Amino acid sequence: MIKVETGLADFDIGSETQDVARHGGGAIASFVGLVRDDGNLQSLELEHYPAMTQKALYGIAEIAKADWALHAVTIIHRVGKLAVGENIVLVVTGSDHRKAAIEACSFIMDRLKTVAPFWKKEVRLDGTDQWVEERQSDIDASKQWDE
Amino acid sequence: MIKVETGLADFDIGSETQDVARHGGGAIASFVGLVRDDGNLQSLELEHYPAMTQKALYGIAEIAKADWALHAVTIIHRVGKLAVGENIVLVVTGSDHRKAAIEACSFIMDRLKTVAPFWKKEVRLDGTDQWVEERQSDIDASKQWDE
Amino acid sequence: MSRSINIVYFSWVRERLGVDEEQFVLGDEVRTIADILNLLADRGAAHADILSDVSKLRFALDQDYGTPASVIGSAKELAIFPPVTGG
Amino acid sequence: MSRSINIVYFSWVRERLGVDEEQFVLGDEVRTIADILNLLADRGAAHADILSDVSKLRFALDQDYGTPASVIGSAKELAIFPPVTGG
Repeated sequence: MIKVETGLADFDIGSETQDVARHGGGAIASFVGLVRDDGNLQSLELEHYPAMTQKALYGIAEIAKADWALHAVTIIHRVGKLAVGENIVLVVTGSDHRKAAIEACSFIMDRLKTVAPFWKKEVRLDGTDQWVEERQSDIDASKQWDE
Repeated sequence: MIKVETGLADFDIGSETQDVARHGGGAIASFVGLVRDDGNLQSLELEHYPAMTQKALYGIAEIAKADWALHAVTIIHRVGKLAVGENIVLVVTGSDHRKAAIEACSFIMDRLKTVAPFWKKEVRLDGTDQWVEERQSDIDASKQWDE
Repeated sequence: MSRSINIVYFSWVRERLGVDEEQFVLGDEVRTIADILNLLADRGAAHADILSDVSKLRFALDQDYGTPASVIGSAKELAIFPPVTGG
Repeated sequence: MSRSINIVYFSWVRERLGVDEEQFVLGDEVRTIADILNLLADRGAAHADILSDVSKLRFALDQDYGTPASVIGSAKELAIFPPVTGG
């Protein structure tokens, strides 16, 4: 199974994990990214390119599923206005082996960060806002999987 | 926060993940191990050494928390009789960075497998049972973190 | 017969151009994304400014990543946006 | 004055010995886990058989891992069990 969703709606980690587990394998890894409180942030505005998002996320999931022999992959990425502490992204991978599940989850997040067409705008408590810039550490993390 | 629990009671991945997230950081990694259906297995019987389990798991969590600058760690390991498809173990780690959260989660599972005093007995559909033997791949996975 | 391509913008590219999308008629001389960028730059100061530094931009043709050298072919949509920052 | 230590067994060690735990009086000649194992072997065929191959066993003194060479000291509990298989 590959499940990809984008939208404003929040996700339920417990039920998403159960869904993945239902497709077999004894090892389920997951990652949740949240809007982190840095003391100055009010919210994030998540924009995306709807026509491309599904394609990009599905493509990442397919590679991960094949390369790590996963039983199931779920990727959910929220868009719109998200307050501090809210969920942004969920990745869940199901495999027979914990190493495969965890590595695939890590790969999906690294690729998503550099390939999936989402853009974050930070809205500060003082009313200013700013588009987030890409980070070299994300580029490096994504590249490591090409080696 | 470090939270360590053992017992027959099942865990709720969603609420455990939320608990960890509440302690800060935008990156929450988790791993769930379940009783895997291999077509012949009826259930697992999980035995442990109660006086040592808490100490061993807490020790692993403390190392992970320090080495990866985690905000919070939760380790829950069930004991007793668990049917195919049931949850066995949950590890949740919370960090500012996804790489730290995921690596720490992987480290905790690898160490738990080789250090925490649990023993699995497989009960087969034909009524026979057998203690699970340690696996070289688990030993190797745990050793990699010493390098 | 003249073809046209839909150009869509995202994030600060969209904001600074003040437009989400625009139509672009593909003349015979237009073969690559770079050719489109050159002609788009004539549409105003904001276009010229933003589209001049392609190192800060990413491109997708019919929702697949491309580069300025990518050939338009029969693509129906060109997306121009900054490096992605999701997750 | 004679001291004693509580010995606890788990998994197939427990099952094959047919006992969860037993008391062991520490004579003056008993210094290490190996010393205890040697004396325990006298308690019967199952003990002798199971405890003879220490490569298949793991040991903990007061809930910390040790080896046959570990000194008992003031430890109150010795655990003997197979390699762990949780997770």
